[in-house]
Amino acid sequence: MIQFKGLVKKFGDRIVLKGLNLSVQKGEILFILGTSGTGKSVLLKNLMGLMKPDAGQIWIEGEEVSSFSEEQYLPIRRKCGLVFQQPALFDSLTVFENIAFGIRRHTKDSEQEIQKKVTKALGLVHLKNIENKFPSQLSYGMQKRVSLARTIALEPKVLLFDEPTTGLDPVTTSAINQLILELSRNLKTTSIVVSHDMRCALDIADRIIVMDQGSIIEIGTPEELKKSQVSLVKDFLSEVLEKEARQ
Amino acid sequence: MKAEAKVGLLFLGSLILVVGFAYVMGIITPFSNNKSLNVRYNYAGGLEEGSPVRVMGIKVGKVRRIEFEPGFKTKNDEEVKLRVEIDVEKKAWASIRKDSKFFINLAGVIGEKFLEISPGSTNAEEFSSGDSVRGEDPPRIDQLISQSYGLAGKIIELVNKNEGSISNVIAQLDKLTTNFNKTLILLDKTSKNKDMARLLDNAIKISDDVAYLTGNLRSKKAEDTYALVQKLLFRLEPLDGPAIKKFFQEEGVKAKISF
Amino acid sequence: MFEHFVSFTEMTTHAIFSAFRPPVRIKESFQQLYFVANQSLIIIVFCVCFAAMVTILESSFHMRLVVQNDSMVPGFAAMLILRELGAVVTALLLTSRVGAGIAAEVGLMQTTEQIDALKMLGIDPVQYLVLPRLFACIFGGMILTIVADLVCIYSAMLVSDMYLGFSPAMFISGMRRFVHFKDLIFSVIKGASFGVVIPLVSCHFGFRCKSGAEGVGLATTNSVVTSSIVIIIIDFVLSYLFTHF
Amino acid sequence: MMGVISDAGKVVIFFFRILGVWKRKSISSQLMFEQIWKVTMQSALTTGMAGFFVGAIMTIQFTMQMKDFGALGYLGGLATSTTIREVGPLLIAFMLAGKVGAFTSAELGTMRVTEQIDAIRCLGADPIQELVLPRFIAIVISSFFLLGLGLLLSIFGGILLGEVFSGVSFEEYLRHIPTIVSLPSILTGLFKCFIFAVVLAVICTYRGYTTTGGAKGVGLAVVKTAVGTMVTIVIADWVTSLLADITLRAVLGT
Repeated sequence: MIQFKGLVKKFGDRIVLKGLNLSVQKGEILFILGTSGTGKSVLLKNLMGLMKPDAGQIWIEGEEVSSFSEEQYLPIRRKCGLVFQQPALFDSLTVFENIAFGIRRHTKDSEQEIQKKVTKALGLVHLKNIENKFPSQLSYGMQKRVSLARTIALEPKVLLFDEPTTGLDPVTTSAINQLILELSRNLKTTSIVVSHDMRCALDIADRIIVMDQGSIIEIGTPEELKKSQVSLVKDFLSEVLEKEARQ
Repeated sequence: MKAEAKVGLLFLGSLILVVGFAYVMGIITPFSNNKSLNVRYNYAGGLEEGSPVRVMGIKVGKVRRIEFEPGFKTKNDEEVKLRVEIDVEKKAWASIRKDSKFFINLAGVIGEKFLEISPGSTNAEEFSSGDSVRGEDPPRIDQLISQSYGLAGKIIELVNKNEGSISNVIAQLDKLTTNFNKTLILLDKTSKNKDMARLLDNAIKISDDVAYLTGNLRSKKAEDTYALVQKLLFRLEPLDGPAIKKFFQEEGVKAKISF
Repeated sequence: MFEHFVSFTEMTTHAIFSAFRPPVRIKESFQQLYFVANQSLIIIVFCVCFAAMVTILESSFHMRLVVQNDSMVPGFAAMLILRELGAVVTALLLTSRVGAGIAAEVGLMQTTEQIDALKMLGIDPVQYLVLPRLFACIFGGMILTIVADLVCIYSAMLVSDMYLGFSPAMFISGMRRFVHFKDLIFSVIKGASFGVVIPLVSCHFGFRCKSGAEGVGLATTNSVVTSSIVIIIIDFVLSYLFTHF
Repeated sequence: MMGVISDAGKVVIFFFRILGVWKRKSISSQLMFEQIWKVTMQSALTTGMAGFFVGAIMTIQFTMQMKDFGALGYLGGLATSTTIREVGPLLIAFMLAGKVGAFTSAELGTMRVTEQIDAIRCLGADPIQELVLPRFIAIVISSFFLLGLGLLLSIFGGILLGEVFSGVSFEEYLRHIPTIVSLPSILTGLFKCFIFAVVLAVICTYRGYTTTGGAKGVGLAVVKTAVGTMVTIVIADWVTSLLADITLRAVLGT
C-alpha cells in the first residue's frame, strides 16, 4: 500500500532521515515510536507532500509521488488524511465550516449532503450539537476530536496521526486511542500513528516500528517487540512493564 | 570589543557630529583668530546678531552681539545708543583702516541685512582689537520701499480700471514713470547722505528701465506684455495684503492698494 | 481603551518610582543601549539617506511650482530635516525594530511564565525589565536622532550638489540662513521624548500578552501601532510648543 | 548583507508565486471583500488620526517657513500638495505597515505555527489561494480608501491649525489648493500608494507564510515585517519619486 525506499531528508547540515525503508500493509495499524526529534513527524509530512525528500522514493498505491507537484498531490491528499499534533482548527470558522472545508474542496456535494457528512463525522468522534461553536469555545480534548472529525469526513483510505495524545491528560489519551482503534476498524482504513506512548502502542498496534536518529532500529508486532534485545526498545518497554507490575 | 565600549564609541561619534554641526553653523569658532570691533549706531536698520560682515562684498565675519548703551557718548560728544560688536577675520584686518566706513546694507530678494565695511586707505592706521568706531546710520530704506509699494499699488489700480484699453494704460504708465523720476530727482537734491544718493542712482536706473518697458509696450508685443503683467499681479495676490496695508499705515504712508 | 490607559499609567508611575530604588542594572542597560543604538545605526542611516533624497526632490518640485525658482531649497530642506524628518523617521524605525522586539520578548516571557517566575524570586519585573529598556531608548533615541539629522543633511547636501547643482558651500550658506543651532536641540528633545514612548508602550503590551502564538503576534502588532500614533501626536504637540521659542 | 539579498530574492519569488496563483485560479470574491472590509475598518481609525496630526504638523512647519515672506495664502495649496504627492502615501504606508502588515504576518504566522496552513494543504486547498491572495488584494485595494481618508483628515487638520495657529481662514486655505495641486501630482501620489501597498502586502504575507518556531517565531516574524516594510517603503519612495520626476520631464518636455 505505502512504501518508502531509501528516504533521506536534511535540514541544513542535520540529517533527519537516513535512507529509510519501510512498507505499510493495507488495513493495519502501524505505530512509529521513538524519542523526540528522530524524524517521525518528518516522515508523515513527506508522505503528505508537505515536505519534499532530498533523496529516495515514496510509493502510494503503485504511484511514485515524491516528485509530484502540488496539483498532482491533491488526489493523494484525498486518500490520506493527516491529524495534526495541534488541533490546527481554523480559528475564524465554526466547527461545521471547519469540517466542511475539505468536503467542499474535494466534492461537489449539496449542502444537505455536507450537513449529513459533518454530523456523521462528528458522531464518529462522539460529539454532537457543537456545529455552530467556534474552536476557541471548546476544550482542548474536544478540539482534537473535531480535528479528527475534519480528517475522517473526507473518508480517507489512510489515516495518519502525528502524536495524537501528546500533552493530553490520561483520560482523554485513552479516549483518543480508543477512537483511533474504533475508526481504523470501522472505516477499514490503514493507520499510521506517530507517538512516543509505548503503552497504547502495545494495546492497539498491529505492528510497531522504533526509530532512532533517522533510521529504524526495531520492527515487529507487540509480542515480538516485548522480546527485543535492542537497548532503546528495552528502555521504552521497561517503563510500561514496571507500571503493569506495580498494578 | 565590549558592548559598553561600542556604545561609548557611538556616543563620542554623535558628540563629534554635534560639534561639527556647531562649527559649520558658525556657533563655535575654535580655529579662528578673529579680531573684534565695536561699531556704534543710532539706528541699526534691522541688523541682527549673526548677520554677515563684508568687506568689498566678501564675507569676512559676523555680528556677534548688539547691545543698548543709553548713556554712551563719542569723543565729539555725540550720543550713540547702540553698540554692535562684530568679529572680523584676520585676513581682512589689513583692509580695514581708521578711515573705513561702516554701512548697513540690504542684499537679495529676501532682504538679508549685512554690515558693509568700505576699505580704508593704506595711509590710515589699523584698528586694534576691541576698538570703538562710529558707524554710518543707514537711511530709512523702509520708507523708500513703501513709496515704491505705493507705486505698485497705483499700477495695479490702473490696470484694474483700464482693462481693455491698453493705450490708456501705456499713457498712464508713462506719466507715472515721469512722476517717479521727478520725485527721485527731488529726493536726490534734498538728500545729503551720500549713501542715499547711491541708492537713488539705482532707483533712477530702474525708472529708466520702466521707461524702456513702456516703450516696448507700444510695439507688437504689447498684448503679451500686458498678459504678463496680469499674471504678475495674480501672483502678487496671495501675498499677505492686509499685513502690508497695516505696515503702510504704521509708516504713515497713504498707499492705495486694492488687493 | 480606558482600562489600557489606567494600567499603562500605573506601570509608568511604577517604573519612575522604582528608578530611584536599588538595584540599578547598569550592565543590562548598556547591553540594551548597544542593541537600540549600535545595532539600529546602519538601518537608520540607510533609511534617512533615502528620505533626504526624497525631501530634496520634493522641495525643489514645490519651490519651482510656487516661487518659480529653487534657490531656497537647501535652507528649507535642512529646516524640514532638523525640525521633523530626522527625529520622526528615526522614531518610527525604532518603533518597528526595537519596540516590536521588546513587545515580542516581554510577551514571550509573559506567556512562558518567566515574568511570574521573576515575581516568585522577589524581583520586580517592571524595574527589572522596563527600566534598562527605558534608559536605553531615551539615550539611544537622542544619539540616533543626532546621527540621523546630520547624516540626512549631509546626504541632502550631496543630492542637491549632484541633482540640483548646489555646491556644498551654497548649501551651507543657505542652511545658515534658515537653521539655528536650537533646531538641533529641539530635535534631540523630540528624539528623547519618542524614546520614552517606545519602551513603555511596548512593555505595556508585552505584560498584557495572552498566551499562544496569536497572543504574541497581537501584542507586537498593537505595540507598533500604538507607539506610531502616540509618536505622531507627541510630535505635533512638541512642534507646536517649539514654535513659541 | 547576503542575508538581506537572499531575503529580497525570496520575497520577489513569493510575489511571482502569488501572481501565478492569481492568474491560474479563481479567487472567491466573498473572501476578498471580507478582507477588504476588515483591513479598511481595522486601520481607518489609526490612519485617520495619523492623517489629522500630520496635516496639523505640516501646517505648523509651513507657517514657520512662509510667515517671513508673507506668502501664507499658499499654505493650503502647499500643505495639500505635499500630502498628496509625498507625505500621504508614505504615511498611509507606514500606518498600514504597523497595523495591517504586522497584523497579517502575525495572523498568517500563527496559522503556520499551529499547523493550520498545513491542514489547508492536507484538505486539498491551496493556502496561497485561500489565505494569501485575498489578503494581498485586500491590502492593495484598501490602501486607496485609506489614502483618501488620511488625505481628507490631513486637510481638515491643516484647516483647523491654519485657522487657530496661522490665522488663515479656511476659505483661503481651500482656494489655493486647486492652483497648486495638479493632475501629475495626484497621479504620482496614487502610483506611490499603489507601489507601497504592493510592497507591504508581499512582505507581510511572505513573513507570515514562512514563519517557523512557535510563539517566538511569530513575534520575530512581526518584528521582521515591520522593519522590512519600513525600510523597503523608504527605498521605494525614493525610486518612485525619481521615476515620477523622470517621466514627467519626458512627457512634459521640461
